[in-house]
Amino acid sequence: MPTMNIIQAVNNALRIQMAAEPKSIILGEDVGKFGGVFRATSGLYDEFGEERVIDTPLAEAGIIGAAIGMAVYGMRPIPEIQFSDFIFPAFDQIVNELAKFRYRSGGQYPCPVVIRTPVGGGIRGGHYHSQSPEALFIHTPGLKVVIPSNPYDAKGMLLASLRQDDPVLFMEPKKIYRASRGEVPEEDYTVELGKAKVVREGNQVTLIAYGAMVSVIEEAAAKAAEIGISCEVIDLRTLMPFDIETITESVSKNGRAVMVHEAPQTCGFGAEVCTSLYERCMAHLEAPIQRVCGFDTPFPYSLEHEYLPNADRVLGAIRKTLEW
Amino acid sequence: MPTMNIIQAVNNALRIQMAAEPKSIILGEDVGKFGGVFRATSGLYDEFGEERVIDTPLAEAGIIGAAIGMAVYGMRPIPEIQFSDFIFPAFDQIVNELAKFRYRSGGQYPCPVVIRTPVGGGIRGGHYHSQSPEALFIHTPGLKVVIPSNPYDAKGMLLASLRQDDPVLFMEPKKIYRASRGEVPEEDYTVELGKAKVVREGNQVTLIAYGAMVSVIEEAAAKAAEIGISCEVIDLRTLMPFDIETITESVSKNGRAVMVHEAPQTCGFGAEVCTSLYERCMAHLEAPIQRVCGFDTPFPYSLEHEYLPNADRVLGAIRKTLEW
Amino acid sequence: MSAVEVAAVEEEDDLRRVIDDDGKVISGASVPKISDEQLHKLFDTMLMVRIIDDRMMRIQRQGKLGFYMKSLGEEATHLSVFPLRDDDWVYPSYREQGAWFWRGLTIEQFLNQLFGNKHDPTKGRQMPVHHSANWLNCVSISSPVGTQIPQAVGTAMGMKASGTDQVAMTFFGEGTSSTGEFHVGMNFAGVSKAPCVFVIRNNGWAISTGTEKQTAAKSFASKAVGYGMPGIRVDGNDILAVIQVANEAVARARRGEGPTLIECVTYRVEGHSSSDDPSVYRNPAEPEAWGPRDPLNRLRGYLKGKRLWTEGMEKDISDRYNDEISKYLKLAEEHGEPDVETLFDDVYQDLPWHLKEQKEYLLSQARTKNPHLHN
Amino acid sequence: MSAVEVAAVEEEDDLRRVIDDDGKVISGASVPKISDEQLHKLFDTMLMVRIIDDRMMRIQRQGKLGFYMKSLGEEATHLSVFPLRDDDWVYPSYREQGAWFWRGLTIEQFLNQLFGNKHDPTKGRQMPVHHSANWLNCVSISSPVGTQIPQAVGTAMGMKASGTDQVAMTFFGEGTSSTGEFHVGMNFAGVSKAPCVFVIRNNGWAISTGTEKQTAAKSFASKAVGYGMPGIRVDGNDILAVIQVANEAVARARRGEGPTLIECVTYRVEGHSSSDDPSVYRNPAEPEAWGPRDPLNRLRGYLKGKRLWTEGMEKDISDRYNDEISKYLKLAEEHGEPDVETLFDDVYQDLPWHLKEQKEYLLSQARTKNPHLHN
Ligand SMILES: Cc1ncc(C[n+]2csc(CCOP(=O)(O)OP(=O)(O)O)c2C)c(N)n1
Ligand SMILES: Cc1ncc(C[n+]2csc(CCOP(=O)(O)OP(=O)(O)O)c2C)c(N)n1
Ligand SMILES: [Mg+2]
Ligand SMILES: [Mg+2]
Repeated sequence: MPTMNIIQAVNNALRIQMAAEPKSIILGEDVGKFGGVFRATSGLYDEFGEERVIDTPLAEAGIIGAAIGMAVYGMRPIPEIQFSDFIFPAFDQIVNELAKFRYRSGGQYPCPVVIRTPVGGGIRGGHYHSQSPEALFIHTPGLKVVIPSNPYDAKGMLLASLRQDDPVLFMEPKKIYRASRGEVPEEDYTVELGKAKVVREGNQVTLIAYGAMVSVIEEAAAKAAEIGISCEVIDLRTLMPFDIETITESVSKNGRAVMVHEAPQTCGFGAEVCTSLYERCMAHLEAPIQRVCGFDTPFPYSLEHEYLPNADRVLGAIRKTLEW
Repeated sequence: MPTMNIIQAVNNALRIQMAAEPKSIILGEDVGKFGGVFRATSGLYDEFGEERVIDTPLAEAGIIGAAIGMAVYGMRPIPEIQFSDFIFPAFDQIVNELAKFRYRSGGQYPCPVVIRTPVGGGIRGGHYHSQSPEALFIHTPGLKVVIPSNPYDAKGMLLASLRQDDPVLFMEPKKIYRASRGEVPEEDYTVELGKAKVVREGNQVTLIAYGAMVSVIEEAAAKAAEIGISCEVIDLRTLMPFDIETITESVSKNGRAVMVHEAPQTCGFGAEVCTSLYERCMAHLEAPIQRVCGFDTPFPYSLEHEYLPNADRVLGAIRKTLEW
Repeated sequence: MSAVEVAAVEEEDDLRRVIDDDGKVISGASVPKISDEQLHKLFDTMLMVRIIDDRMMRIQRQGKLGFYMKSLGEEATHLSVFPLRDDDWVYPSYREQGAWFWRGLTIEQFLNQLFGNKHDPTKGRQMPVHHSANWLNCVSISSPVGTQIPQAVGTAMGMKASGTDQVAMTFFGEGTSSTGEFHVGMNFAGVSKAPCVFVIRNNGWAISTGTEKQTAAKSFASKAVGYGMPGIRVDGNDILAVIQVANEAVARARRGEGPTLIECVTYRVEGHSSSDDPSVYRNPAEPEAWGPRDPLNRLRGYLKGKRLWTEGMEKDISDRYNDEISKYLKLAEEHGEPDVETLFDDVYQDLPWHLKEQKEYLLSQARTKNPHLHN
Repeated sequence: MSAVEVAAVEEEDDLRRVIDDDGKVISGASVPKISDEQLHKLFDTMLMVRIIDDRMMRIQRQGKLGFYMKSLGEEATHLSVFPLRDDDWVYPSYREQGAWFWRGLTIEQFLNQLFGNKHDPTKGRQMPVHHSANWLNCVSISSPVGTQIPQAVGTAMGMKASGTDQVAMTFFGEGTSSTGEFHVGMNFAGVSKAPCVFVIRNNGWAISTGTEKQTAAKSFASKAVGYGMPGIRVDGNDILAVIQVANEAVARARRGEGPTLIECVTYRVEGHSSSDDPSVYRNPAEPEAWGPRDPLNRLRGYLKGKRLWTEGMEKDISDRYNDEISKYLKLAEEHGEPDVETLFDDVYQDLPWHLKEQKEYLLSQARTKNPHLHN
């Protein structure tokens, strides 16, 4: 089985889908000849032509607006937003249009648009090349939100997203675009949306994260193991709808949990995960669920390394739940 | 003391501020001669002239973008967004610009823009005249978010917002624009931001809400009292920064709480309030905090009355916390 | 726009016109080919819009309908859809009733949508006048203005990529030309040469905001320059001119020659919507001055000239529509609102767990009475 | 834009030019009044930009700097700020180093920003090349392109409302003209007659996207039509023409006659940024073809013609800047990053409770090493 990084896995999934479904159209800034600033669409322009891999004018509202019009017409558009920090000019099209199209038309117009966009920090991108705005979209009924943490899931979940009929925001953790490598089958396969993955089993504390933070909680779990603490590591993978069963089961079992994400803490997705867990596992909880999140500041440049959650902080939170 | 409704109180505050601060400029769609579609700026165009009460072209990004440029230059702009459902074309200006201006310039450029916008349902407005997007802004570091529930607070908190130097999203619950009436002093006064108000004291269950939902929890508290249940009613008033002390104290005392808002439940502000409370009051909590919120669907038209939280549902949640 | 300027419009030489205020063909004007039958159908549709608008606003005033938007005086602009085929697509704004009826929306469907009842084709999800009819290729109307513009372009790009000769047409008001969506949509269309026709209804007002506060450009049509496409200004109260210009634009798009911007110069004779009160901001002399330019009357004059109109015929149409409206109005009021269960349908294709939970919860609660139901 | 079209540009008659590729005044062209001293200062600034760009990109390639953006070949466009007074305001994009230096940013400040160190005037908050200098009325640069356009207009509206004769100027690339922000900003300016000058640097490329994929309009300047303001196209590699056109636009704005759109036709000779590799998408013959049009060389030729240039003088300037850069570079690398406490400053004027908690928490944690620090 070949080894791929996330970029390659995404590229591979796109190539498979473009070949399998002639109605697929990729569109976005610099996705054509250049193959995208992260090169995720590399080679597709040459392979599928400029009518199906479209370099658009510089306007995110146009990219998503046009994608909606294509989807409503029956095409399968796959727009790319160059950085998720630049998704906001298209926010109205996503939140007021894409998310509500099926509902407001009484089911007449499904709108299967899969938006790909790199997310998160860790590349010294400062305010505008580092943000993690997933919570804004999770709070928007009608959208699905996916953030894979490794190449295998990236390919399988992207293909799964492209083969269902709801709009999906497919966020790719850019920090580990190249750093995360693993075996990825050449052939066509899907990884079911809505299912978390227990990456490591453990019976004292449940650690929950997604995207680039999964490796952080894995590292924390390994460090914890060294000092005799057993952690269960869960990769949420799909954020909307998230896998309430898997996390409820784990947290009920362990009675202690730590929730980790890069996005600012206040009103972040962690708040929803924690509240949902309290609602279901209150009787089993031995301590408050700890949050280790981005701080409530704009994403900084020079102090990025102090801003991002890391394994030591997660370990601190693990200890805190145990000592509570 | 005169009696005013919320519209009149807002209008009164604006008039006082426009007279007191010559750098104040009101701008927005139809805010001039017409005085706004809800008439909140009525009379101000005649009184202060078209240079200070500006009917803009139809473009929310322009309204907020221009307001930012005015504020950075030293003016005190007070933009109106006609409905908070139409704030999304300005989302990038608010989230990437307004909220981050002070920070990204290293404190060189404060950006004191106070955005007024009607929020919430209850007027048969369907998808696009009913939304409650406050959580999106609470999740955006750099913004303050205020939602008053009555004319007295509306005036005092609007004036307070206009007299501090951070950007504020001042959301006015349109359902009770005219329905909520009360005594409001003619003179200039402020109500401090960041302070919740205990509207009713009680020692069994704490009910927390803001804006139009405050009267719903008050009604529920009254109904509960009839059957011998004592509820404390808290009006949050400022959502960012919210008054953690007041709610922590009340919930620690009562051990039971219900959080109510109109916005969709998932990743709504309620999730943050609940999580913050669990983090602080876990040892005192006798039952999970109940959420009574909008459903995770686009805001409906015909079934609005089934969508919105009401006193009976809050009462149900109160019972549930007691029976847990 | 003041009453004085109304007169000026008439003399502008970049304004395409075919008939004068009396319905007489202007000397030298070429007249689009329209069969007598089609002329009747155009008159029929415009009259029907006028009747239904009038009836709906009256019942709105009686508190029986939540909201309504008339288009008195702008009916001719709706018929820009005249040259479209059934397989072409329309992205309307909220003020083109005539386009829906022309394409085949029935009065019954129209009324059911207004009442958001059980039989509303959009299941009571949106406010009145926000129709959707996928069987007519008329796409769901959105309240946020302008969002349909890049969407229509996307559909047109899809048509082109699919190798069809279909065309997409989108409507919007002149105020909407100030939005970012207008710009990005027009620009995408220009660059991609998408087969898309943009129809601006310049009715002089965006709620209370006049055109001089909306743009400093000489005309809305002139904005086409920035997108490398033709921009045409037409007397929007002259149905023949509207159709002529639409014919050209649709044919151009169908030939693969790209998009066109059409500015229909017309006038919003009444308030913005049932919630509006134009007397607060507008001189009543202004709508009066537009009286003689009424598009229905001008078409009537033209038909008279061709001996295609009689009083009896108009009365028959009126009576027929009035009866039909009365009949379906009664039904629409009786149908009752959609079942509460439907609240959760169509958010996604399938119900995710959290909506299942919320649905169960809602069904377990006492039903809430709709405070707005009057029957 | 292909090499062939480069030649064509030269002959377009709507393109304002003053000097030819050798720096000779084109016959019939009127030359803007610029003192010898100012001419020297212009040359000095353009040369300085070239030197610092070259040095910075080299240290970026060595891994010492996180990111950099050059503007090789576009330096003349920066000096559109020439006619501005100190109390006028500038809203730059990320590619106008010369504008900052002209207004008074020092090399020391510039370098401290690039390194985001303790002495960075913006406290290490943003990526390199995102300057801010309120003492120069040069507003904080944002990465999202185009957002500064309506902001500049707001500032200009504020200037007008305050009764001053100040002017705001904003810069952006041609790709940015496709954004919604461009449209809404331009439109607000047109309607309000705000004293704002818009400078488009049309450098042919938006990362990998050429102008033909950005617009179908004849020129970027022609977009002014849609906003009722003058649009002027100028040879952006001809410093004298750039200044002449800027003079006119700024004077117009100052007289209260409203905004102007200027399109500077220039060329991005190198990659978009240090992260880019143009060989993937662009024919290397294209930048080569622009060689003879180099703006610094043309100004050099003009100065030679006026006997205002000597090799020694240029070498002196070079040496001086090279020394200064070396000196401050060393310091900038040594200063170290901002104190960790500063992470929470300036989110709000005062620290709210939750940021106080987070600050305490962060200070209680072990310090994290910056993986990017190289000293
Ligand atoms: C994005 C957005 N902002 C504001 C509104 C509120 N609004 C509804 S209609 C309207 C005026 C539209 O004017 P115009 O485009 O000229 O269309 P007309 O009503 O004249 O047909 C406004 C401001 C809206 N619907 N959408
Ligand atoms: C809203 C937004 N979308 C995308 C980007 C990514 N991006 C950065 S620069 C750029 C191209 C800008 O081209 P142009 O406006 O021509 O300026 P130039 O770089 O040529 O000076 C793009 C797409 C961005 N910064 N902001
Ligand atoms: Mg209008
Ligand atoms: Mg460019």
